[in-house]
Amino acid sequence: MTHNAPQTSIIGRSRQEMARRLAQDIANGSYVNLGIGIPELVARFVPEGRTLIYHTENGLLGMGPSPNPGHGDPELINAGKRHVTANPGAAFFHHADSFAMIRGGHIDLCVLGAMQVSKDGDLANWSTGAPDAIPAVGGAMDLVAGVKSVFVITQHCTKGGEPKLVESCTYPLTGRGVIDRIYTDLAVIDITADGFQLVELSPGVDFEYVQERTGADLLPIANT
Amino acid sequence: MTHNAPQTSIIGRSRQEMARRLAQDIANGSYVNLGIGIPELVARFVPEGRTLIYHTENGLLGMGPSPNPGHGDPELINAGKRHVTANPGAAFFHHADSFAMIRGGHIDLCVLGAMQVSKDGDLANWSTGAPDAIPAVGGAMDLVAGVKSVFVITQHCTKGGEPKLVESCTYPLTGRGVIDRIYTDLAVIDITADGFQLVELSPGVDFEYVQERTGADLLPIANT
Amino acid sequence: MIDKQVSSAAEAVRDVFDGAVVMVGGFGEAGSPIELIHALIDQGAKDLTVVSNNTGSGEVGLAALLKAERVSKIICSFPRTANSTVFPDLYRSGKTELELVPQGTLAERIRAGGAGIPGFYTPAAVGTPLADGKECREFDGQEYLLERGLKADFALIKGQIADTHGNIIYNKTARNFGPPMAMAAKVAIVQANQVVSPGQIDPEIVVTPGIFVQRVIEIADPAFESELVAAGVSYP
Amino acid sequence: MIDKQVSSAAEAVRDVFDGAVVMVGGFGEAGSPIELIHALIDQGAKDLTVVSNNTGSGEVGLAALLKAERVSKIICSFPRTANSTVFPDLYRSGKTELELVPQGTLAERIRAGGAGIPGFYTPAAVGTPLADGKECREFDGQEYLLERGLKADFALIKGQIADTHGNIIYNKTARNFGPPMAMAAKVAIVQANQVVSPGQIDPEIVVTPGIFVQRVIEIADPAFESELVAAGVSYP
Repeated sequence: MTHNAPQTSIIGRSRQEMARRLAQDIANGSYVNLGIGIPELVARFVPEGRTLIYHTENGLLGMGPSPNPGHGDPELINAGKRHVTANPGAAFFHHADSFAMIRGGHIDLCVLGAMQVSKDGDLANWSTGAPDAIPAVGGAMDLVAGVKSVFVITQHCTKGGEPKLVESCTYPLTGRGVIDRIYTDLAVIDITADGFQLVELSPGVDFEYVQERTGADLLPIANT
Repeated sequence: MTHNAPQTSIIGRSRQEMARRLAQDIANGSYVNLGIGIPELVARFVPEGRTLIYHTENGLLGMGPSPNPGHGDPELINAGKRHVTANPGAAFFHHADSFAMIRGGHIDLCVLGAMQVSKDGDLANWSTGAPDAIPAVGGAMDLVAGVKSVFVITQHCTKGGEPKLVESCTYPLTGRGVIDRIYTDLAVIDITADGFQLVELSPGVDFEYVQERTGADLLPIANT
Repeated sequence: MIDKQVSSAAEAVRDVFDGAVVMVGGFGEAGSPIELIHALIDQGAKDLTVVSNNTGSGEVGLAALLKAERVSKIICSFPRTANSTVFPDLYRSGKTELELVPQGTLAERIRAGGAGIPGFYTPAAVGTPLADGKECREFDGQEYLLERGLKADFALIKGQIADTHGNIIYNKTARNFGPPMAMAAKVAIVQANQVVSPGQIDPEIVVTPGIFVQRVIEIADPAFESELVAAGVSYP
Repeated sequence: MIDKQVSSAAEAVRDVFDGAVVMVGGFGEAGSPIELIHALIDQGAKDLTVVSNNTGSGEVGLAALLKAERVSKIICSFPRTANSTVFPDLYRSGKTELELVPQGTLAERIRAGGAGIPGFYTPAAVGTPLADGKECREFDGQEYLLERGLKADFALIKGQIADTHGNIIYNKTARNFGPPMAMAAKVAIVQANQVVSPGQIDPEIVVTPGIFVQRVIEIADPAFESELVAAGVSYP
């Protein structure tokens, strides 16, 4: 626990830079579902020459960017209930078909926010378990259970400085052993059979700094 | 067993008359699936003023009559693989949706042929169980399990004079306890908790004649 | 002659009974059948079990039905909205029970109900609190939960164009839960911007075949939740 | 830039491997992807498990693939046709194994495979010989069989119009098994009468969204089984 650690926003990647970094790792032609919040930023940073096809679980494949102000259609929205557009080659479908895409492993990648990720790849991102909270899960459990690769994009620590990458999640789980890779302001980290495996440090960040802010052992990059 | 009984075609209803009789009992607006053979004839005899909507399990609701010769489309066929047409208000759909209509109890009535029907409403109509036969079931098991009412239309006896209405089916079953009513050349018979209940004799046929050709007790029409 | 068109929203919901299970289409405001919901509020049925992805916004549509305390239980994936305290208040006071279901499981349970499938296995929610009390079973080395099909007495759905046989097409992402809910309900009631004669919808583009729809009603210029909320409307 | 179009049927089926599970669309000749099947015969893969509603007619298309002894097992609802002795001969000689599945169960098993559902319960075939060896379970007082989802390595499908993203629309009752099979196959290969650019198919009328389709090939003037059989054609 690093309760008195400095705010992680001081050094490391900004939200935009995190999104840009993640976007580098998505192959051309991928079918991608982006969660609400930081994950949505990823679409802005897709490298030139790559085309991704965005799925939104409320029934659209080939989702395009937000419409110009005043041109939104209240019946053309994304999972965050914001106005979007449909690209050429798009398709509309109903909810059962949409989640057949998700559950059936047809979506290549989904990018989600996280409250906690454990070294075993467990994700908690839907509930603090607080007794007075209104529980709401949406499609997160279906996404993590069904999509081929699941990336988390998140600040490395909470606003209070608590690590979000933990030995074992204390919040209610969204899924067990479902996360493949984590992109934070400080690092890119894979989930492996041995736990958190550092893949890449953010510019100006060193291993010790990240390990201090991580709630479980971080495996350093092997010298090759 | 009535092995030496006269051929049932000598008296009683013809195939057309059987179909006409059955058609009287279908309510306006019903969604109906007609099996191949005698069941198909039913569509010709729907009383004036009633509209039925025909479902064919290969993906069409609102099936119309055969096209004029030379106007068939090999991609617009019925479950018997014959050219058909689509009426105004028709819809095409895929096989999983088509059987969702069947299994989900959305079809009001299906009319099938039979090899045997037992007094408990068991149906055998897909296989003689002969060791060299090529087994082929098609959609019959789904239809009898899912459709709201299942009527059988059949000759009362086989060509060899064996009763088709039996105590217990000797052929492999299509479904157990699935038949509601049977229309034969000789009679209309309901399946009840007590077995075969005579509803109506064909013109010129008496109770004894039908009972003789039926492989289980036939309950006479109650005097009221 | 088959004609499923009714002349008013009130007529469309006339026989919703106390204790009925009512599916309500829509994802957020897209596809929310506001006029039918308002007619149901007027009609007065209570102790309803509602199946819907959300709980409405502001104090209109589904939120208004909840606020009128007609819903004793809601089966839902995301009962939170930024701009409504109706459901949170009811939930905290214990007046409305919540069955929380992952969104894809909800959609599939509804489709299964409509397709005559009483149960199916899904990987969603394995190892989470939403698996509590559910059968967990392994297939090919992976764990799955048994989930039950969901049926309803009524479904309230918003379409774009209907014909009098009940064939429906939808508008963009307003399609969402409409097609599976139409399948799962004994009486599926569809409000459409336009009701046309049979033959005016190409049979190739029908999304919900008429067999799944019992009543259609033309609501030519339906309201949107966001507009009503912005205008400060509270129903009734 | 995404372009799933390939330039020949041979290219489309190039990597079908010995022992692959191959779903083949069509109900009778409607929707039968004859050109893709013929390309598969030319390609030579053997020991295939084929999932298809029928077994073809004459000695063309699926019947020709069977006759070439490339199929060690067929999963099928109706393997009988009036005008072909190919499958009966193979079946009686024990060269091709048959798994007989009720048609609706077959369609739903394929959809389930595509939708990530490993098993579901159906009332079809309860109490019949096709229930042998299957788990039977009661829900709400009625008996159901557990049926397993079906997946495939490849699917061969016939559509009417495809775009280069793989969105497909079909022609009338040729739609039949195409959409669920596209969902269930790792590599769904669609021959279409016309391949167009993205945007040329209205997103509201897409039947199979491109995510389910890996390759499309334009076969502008496809053959029909009945015409080939009438002309006495035997493939190859």
